[in-house]
Amino acid sequence: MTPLLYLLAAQAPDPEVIDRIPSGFSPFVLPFTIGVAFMFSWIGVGLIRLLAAIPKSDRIKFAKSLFIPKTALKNIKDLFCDCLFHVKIWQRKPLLGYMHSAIAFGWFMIIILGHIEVALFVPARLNVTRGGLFYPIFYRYFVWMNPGHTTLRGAFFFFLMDFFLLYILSGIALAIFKRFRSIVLGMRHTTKPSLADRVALYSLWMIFPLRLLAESFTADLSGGSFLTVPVNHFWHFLFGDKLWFMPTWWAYSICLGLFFAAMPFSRYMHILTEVLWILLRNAGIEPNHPRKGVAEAEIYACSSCGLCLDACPMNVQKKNLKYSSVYFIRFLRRHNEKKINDIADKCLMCDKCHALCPVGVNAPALRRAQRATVNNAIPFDYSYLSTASGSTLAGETHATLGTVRGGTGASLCEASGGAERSEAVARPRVLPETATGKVLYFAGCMTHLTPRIIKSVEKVFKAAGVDYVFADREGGICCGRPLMLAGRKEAAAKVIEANKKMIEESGCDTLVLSCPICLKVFKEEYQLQGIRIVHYTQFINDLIASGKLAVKNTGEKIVYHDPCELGRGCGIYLEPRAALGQVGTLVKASKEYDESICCGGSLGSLTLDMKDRGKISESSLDSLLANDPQTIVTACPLCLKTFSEAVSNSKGPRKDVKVKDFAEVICG
Amino acid sequence: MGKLYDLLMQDYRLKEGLNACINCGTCTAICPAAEFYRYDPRRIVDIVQSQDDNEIEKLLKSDTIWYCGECMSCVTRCPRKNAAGLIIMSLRNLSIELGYFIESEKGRQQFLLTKDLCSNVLDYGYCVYPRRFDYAGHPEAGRVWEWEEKHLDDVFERLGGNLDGKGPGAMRRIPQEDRDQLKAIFDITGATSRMEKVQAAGEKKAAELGMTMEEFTQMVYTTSDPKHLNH
Amino acid sequence: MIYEGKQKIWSDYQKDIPDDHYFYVRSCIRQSFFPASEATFLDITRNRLGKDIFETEHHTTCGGIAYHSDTIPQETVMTIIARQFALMAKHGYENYVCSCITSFGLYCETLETWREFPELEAKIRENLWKSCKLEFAKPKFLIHASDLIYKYRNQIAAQAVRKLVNVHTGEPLKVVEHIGCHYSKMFPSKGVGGAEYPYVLVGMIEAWGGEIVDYPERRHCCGFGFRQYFIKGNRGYSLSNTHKKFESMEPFKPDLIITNCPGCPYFLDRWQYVIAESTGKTYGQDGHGIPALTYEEVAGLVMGYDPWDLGLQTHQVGVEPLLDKMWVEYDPAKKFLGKNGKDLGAPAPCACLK
Amino acid sequence: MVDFGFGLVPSSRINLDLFDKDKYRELVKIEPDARICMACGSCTAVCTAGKFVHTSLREAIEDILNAKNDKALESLQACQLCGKCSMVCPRGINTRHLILSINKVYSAK
Amino acid sequence: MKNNILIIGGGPAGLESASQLQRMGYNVILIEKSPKLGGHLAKWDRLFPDSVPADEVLGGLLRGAEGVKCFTDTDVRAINRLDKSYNVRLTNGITVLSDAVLVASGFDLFDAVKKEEYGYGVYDQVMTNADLEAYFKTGTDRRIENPGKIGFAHCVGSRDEKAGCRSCSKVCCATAVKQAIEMKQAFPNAEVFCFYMDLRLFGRHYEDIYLKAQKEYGVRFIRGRVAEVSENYDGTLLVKAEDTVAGKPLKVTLDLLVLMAGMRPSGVGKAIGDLLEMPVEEDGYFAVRSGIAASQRSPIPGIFLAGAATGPKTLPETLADARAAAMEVDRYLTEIFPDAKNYKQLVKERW
Repeated sequence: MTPLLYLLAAQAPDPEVIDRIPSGFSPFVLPFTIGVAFMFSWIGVGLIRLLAAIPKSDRIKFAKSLFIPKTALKNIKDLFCDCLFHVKIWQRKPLLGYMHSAIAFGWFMIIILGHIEVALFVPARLNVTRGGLFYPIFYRYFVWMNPGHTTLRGAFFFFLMDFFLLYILSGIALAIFKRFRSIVLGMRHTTKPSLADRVALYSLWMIFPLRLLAESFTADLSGGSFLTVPVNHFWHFLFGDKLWFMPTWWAYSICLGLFFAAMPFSRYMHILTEVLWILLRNAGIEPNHPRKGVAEAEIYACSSCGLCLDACPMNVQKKNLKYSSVYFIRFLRRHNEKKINDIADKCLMCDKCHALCPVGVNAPALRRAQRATVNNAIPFDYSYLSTASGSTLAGETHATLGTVRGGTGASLCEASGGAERSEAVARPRVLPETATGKVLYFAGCMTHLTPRIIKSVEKVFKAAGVDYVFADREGGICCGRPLMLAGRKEAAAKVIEANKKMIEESGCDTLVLSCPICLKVFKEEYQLQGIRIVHYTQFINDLIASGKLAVKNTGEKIVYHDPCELGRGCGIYLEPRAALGQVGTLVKASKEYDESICCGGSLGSLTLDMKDRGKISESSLDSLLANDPQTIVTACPLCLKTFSEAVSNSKGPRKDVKVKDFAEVICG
Repeated sequence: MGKLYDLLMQDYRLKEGLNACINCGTCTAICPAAEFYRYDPRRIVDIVQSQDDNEIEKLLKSDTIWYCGECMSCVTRCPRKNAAGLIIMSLRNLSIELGYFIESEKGRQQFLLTKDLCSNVLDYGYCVYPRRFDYAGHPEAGRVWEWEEKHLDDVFERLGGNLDGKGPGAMRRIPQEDRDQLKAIFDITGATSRMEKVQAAGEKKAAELGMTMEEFTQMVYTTSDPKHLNH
Repeated sequence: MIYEGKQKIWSDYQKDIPDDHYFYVRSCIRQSFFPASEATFLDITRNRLGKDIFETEHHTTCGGIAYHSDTIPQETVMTIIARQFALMAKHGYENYVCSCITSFGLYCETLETWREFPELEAKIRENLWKSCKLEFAKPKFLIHASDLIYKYRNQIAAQAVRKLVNVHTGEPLKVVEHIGCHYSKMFPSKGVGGAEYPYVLVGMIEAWGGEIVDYPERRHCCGFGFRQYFIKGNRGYSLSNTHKKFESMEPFKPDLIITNCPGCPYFLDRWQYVIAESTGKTYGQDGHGIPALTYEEVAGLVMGYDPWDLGLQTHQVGVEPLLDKMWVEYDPAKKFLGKNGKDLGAPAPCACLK
Repeated sequence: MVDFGFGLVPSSRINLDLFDKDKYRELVKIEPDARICMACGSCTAVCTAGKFVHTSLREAIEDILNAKNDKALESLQACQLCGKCSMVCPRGINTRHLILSINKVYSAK
Repeated sequence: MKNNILIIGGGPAGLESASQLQRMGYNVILIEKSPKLGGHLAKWDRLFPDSVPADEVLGGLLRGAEGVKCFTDTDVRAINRLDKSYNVRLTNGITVLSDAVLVASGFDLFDAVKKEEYGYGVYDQVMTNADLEAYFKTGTDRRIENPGKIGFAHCVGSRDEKAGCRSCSKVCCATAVKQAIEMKQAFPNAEVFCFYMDLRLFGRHYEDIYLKAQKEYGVRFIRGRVAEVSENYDGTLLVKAEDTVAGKPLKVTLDLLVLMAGMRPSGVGKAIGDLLEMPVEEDGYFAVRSGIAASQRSPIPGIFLAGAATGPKTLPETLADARAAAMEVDRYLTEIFPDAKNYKQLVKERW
């Protein structure tokens, strides 16, 4: 682009803009220059370290991704939408979106326009050795507008610069206002800033008013537009002709310098890191460590905007605010191991913070990675799984279930046999004798604690004439998701391997799951080739849509709860609603779809206690009962059990609300 | 109520020894066997009183019932006047009657015990007879027994015994008529038929295992699987 | 330890022991391993105390060991016992004194079972008649031989030539008592002092000047366990139980163990030998063991019997340190001589136990 | 040393004097629920892993209190963290975290 | 009105019924064998489940019974039944003509010496629940000197046929939990063990203190009855039990063992019952007319029962029973007693 700009400048017959200070330097630029140089070197080193921490294969993947047109296109789109316009915030909180985009996009434009101006009018100054680093920033200080040669082109830029400055100032005004009255912008909680945050924040607040001040002081020399010129007149009116403008430029430069110097230590690091994070994310590289490599880009991409504070269901209690993702990331940055672990363990893994994050920071994944650093090393012995899955081979029908051995009552004859433990190995009945169906139903551990789901699912299958095999009628092994959630990747892999073997040997082509926890892990980790993995809500909705299952609409007022792992986890929102719409009247919850509030029963949290979970259930119920439904329907055994208990423990009319499983409602 | 339980209830020791157990554990707490074997007399009493024939049968075929040393310490402490020791004795009795004892390593030892002790009683009128107590089989009897064994007659003479002598005194020869009476008692009260039964079961087991009687005897006398012990 | 508390309990468990005319039955194990103890018992009761104590050559084992090894049915052992009772009645006695604790327990249990189930007694009566053409009468008093020594403990003390005192220090000897399990654990009221704090041996020790030591595993079985000893593969059980007792009594530094059971002195003696030879651990002073004696042997010592007449040489644990403490005169050279000084050689020395 | 063909047998008697107070304190600090188990056995009854091999949180808690730390870990090594136990515990014990915590505290030598 | 009513026993049951009957206008004479009113309550420090001071409760009872003629150090010498009243000669020389007799003779604590294997009175560091309450009241006991490990043995003289008492004493579990907490409060570094067979914590707030003992005080509950206690060389105790949940024998060295002595029928009460020919049940407690419908009436007309004289009761149960007994006495004296001609017929119909 540079040659073109030179060309444009060369075309000017008589300079419209004259380099006011021939040296192109003034001491006041030093604070800014030092700050920005510090920041760039910090970031440069950080970038190298970060890339070094990424496994080589990922690095290659990353480099390649930059040249894949589809990814490149997505990169550009995401950079604009996420970094500059903050589309995600706009969608949820328009005012907040305006604020963020005003500052980000406005500033971006001012920088770009500043450079264009320099390129157009004093192109030589773009050269770094001639002040290219600071000149475009303080352009208005260094130039003198030739009054005899004003052009429309010049005025156009003056206008644009003033326009974007005003745009930014409006954003800043909102930001200042937000700091004191966040709720107006739709935020119940805001982040508590750290020291570096404060320095950067107050600098940021000051930068643009000071810029207005500085530029308006020099507007009669270096030109201006609708904002700076009137203000300049005002100053003249106030102080007379002798305006001593150096202090304002100094102050402007100092604020910028402070801001950039504090940036690497503050939330504003996200402004630059976000770019890298988006590129890495779009390249499909996942963090394998909670702080190093990709994760570092991710944690520095967090803007500490605090949207996750309101998203987090735990924050129904103020004491839990400290466990929010934003603080998790802050402590990750600070390497505070104790706090990191506390926060990592507390999280419900409902994924709502991730879903709502403007920069798409996947804090739950980081937490899992953090948990892995502690829990992955815990020893385990799953040798029994090989026996367990081995028995699924066809013909193994003499299944017996092991008895739970306890101190009292149980048979003690084995006690004399030293092989008590190994003798107790039982083989789960995985496939019944007549395994002809191509549909395999896997209920999962939790569903076995809510037998009404199993009963209803079987009833529906029967009514629709589905030829199916119940994989774990006598109880199977765990899907592995809870282990994954606890960060025990290696252990999970063993469980997954065993289940996978069982499913592959079953010869099914469709695997129906009633537990979203299972669904998520089956979809993401099992890589079952040629087997369609569906949630029973999808499967049953298909049955209804294809006319295989007839249902009756009772007109019952139903509210549907989106289970975390089903909605945010697997993106299934519509199928259950479509089916439920056929059997009753759906009413809205105050928070639903990807904003649905976790029931509180999640297996994700390792340390949340009963009381706190109860509070979450309450708040989730509050949301679900906003429009007075008769029945709460969910499609997850854990939610079902949690809500059933929460409703029966609650007081007043709420006690009369029914809690039902999806299949239960379908079969009427 | 099960068949085996009915059989057990015919035993006076069970009638005496089993009242409703409350599982308090005082028996196990002081049981010498519970400390060194995988053994919990409380659970045995609990199983017997459950009257569950399947469980009782398992018990009868198991090593578990053979761990007790019949010291009867449990009897003192039971707050319900149960006697775990007596219950064990009736279980062992039934296990032998039904031939189940031969199934377990510890139960199988009855083969040897019956042979040795009963023949001591019938041959000499004593349960223990010093000429049959050999140092080779009892190295723990010490160097002093090694010496005594060599000079048994002299030692008995020195210590005022009457080894194989006439008339009263320690280790006298018990007159044939008295030993005949013991044999008659054995015949009439079922001891003789029990001896035969146990002998036959042992021979059958030895054949099953493809062992000569000497090998079988040696195995029964010396083996002890570590699985019996607690670790 | 509150001595008065024990006294109170002892006073609750006093047992009627008749004064004279006893029918004596021997113990299989004691005859085999401690023939001198039974001889001493008869000598003390007959010759020192002047009691009528009768023994017939026709009595046999009671079958208790075979019974508790589960090799003979309950009816068999009861019929053998009935035969013993018949012999007693035949000779006109009604005070039954047995030398064996297993027998004593079995007699108690038999009488109790007959009391509770008279039909069983009738059956046994019939068995005895069928097999031996004998009829029995139940004893009026059933006593253990140690009960008798207990009863006459003070008379024995009066005839004693020495006390259970360490003559070098003037301190009483520290004595551990070990009661056979079947003495009173099944029927506390049948034992002097009951089941928890039996007084039968404690009374003797007190009367003869010793100091009794109560240690945590005092009530614990020696570990004989019948089948648990007879079968070699099971002996670890037996050994471990004794080991447990010695570990428990060790801090009390006892000088002597006194027992009233046939097997216990054998096991408490020989297992010390096995522990020493297989692990190197000894419980007495300077690599010695703790002598485990029968009550007759202890009575004989205080009454001035020659230790080699008492058969103390047949203990594997050397008794010499004890004899020295008690100032018992003995001739070490005569320890292993036969009758009339016959040279029988001597046992091979132990590797570890002195 | 003489070999008699048999030897001392280890005692299985639980010895509460050997209870590791410090480690337990550490455990209770990170998961206070460890203290409130009432040994009802619900966890063991529903245990997914328990269907195949001996697995019992109830026993593990008991074993720790009984100074059998290694046995406690053994009782949990087959656990799949499925969370059924947490759903059925009448005292609301955070079983999964307790299991992880026991492993963390007691597998550290 | 103004019938004479003799109440035998000055414990909580006697005091509460005396107070009620006096309020109804009867002339109440209360006798107490010991020199002091209050029964076992007077010896207790704090009460489960809420740790209310026993003195406070007793003070309330005594205030309620003000005005009642109380004779302490007094026993019954002889009783003879007149036509429908009782002529009672007391040991202090006074003779009372009483229209109704209320026996509130309470209970005796089980004599822990009888559980020989626990060594109470033999081993220095063994004490009973009553001893511990006395310690709480006075602050001194030679056995308690900063104990590091403390055990509580439940069911001492309860649920024990060998000790002659098959029944449950009802209060010991809660008392043990209360005392365990109190010992932890007094000695926070102590390890406390409760050996129980069943935790019978049935009353309101009882389960709460159990949870509190576990959660806040870390009291260890071991399901197994103490089988044997012995003394170590250093004077500490070796306690053996089975951990029946683990199915393994167990031992622990303790600095102090507290025996939760249970309730036994009162010996003094039994003697008075003999004078009145009052029937007792197999458990040794007085028989009642009907265990459900008339549990304050003796089978003998005119004789009433209140409190632990009819079996183990908690304190609130005893007080409720005493109030009920007072109502029963009142009903008897107004409905049956006055009609002299039909007295026997009425007794037959209504007693």
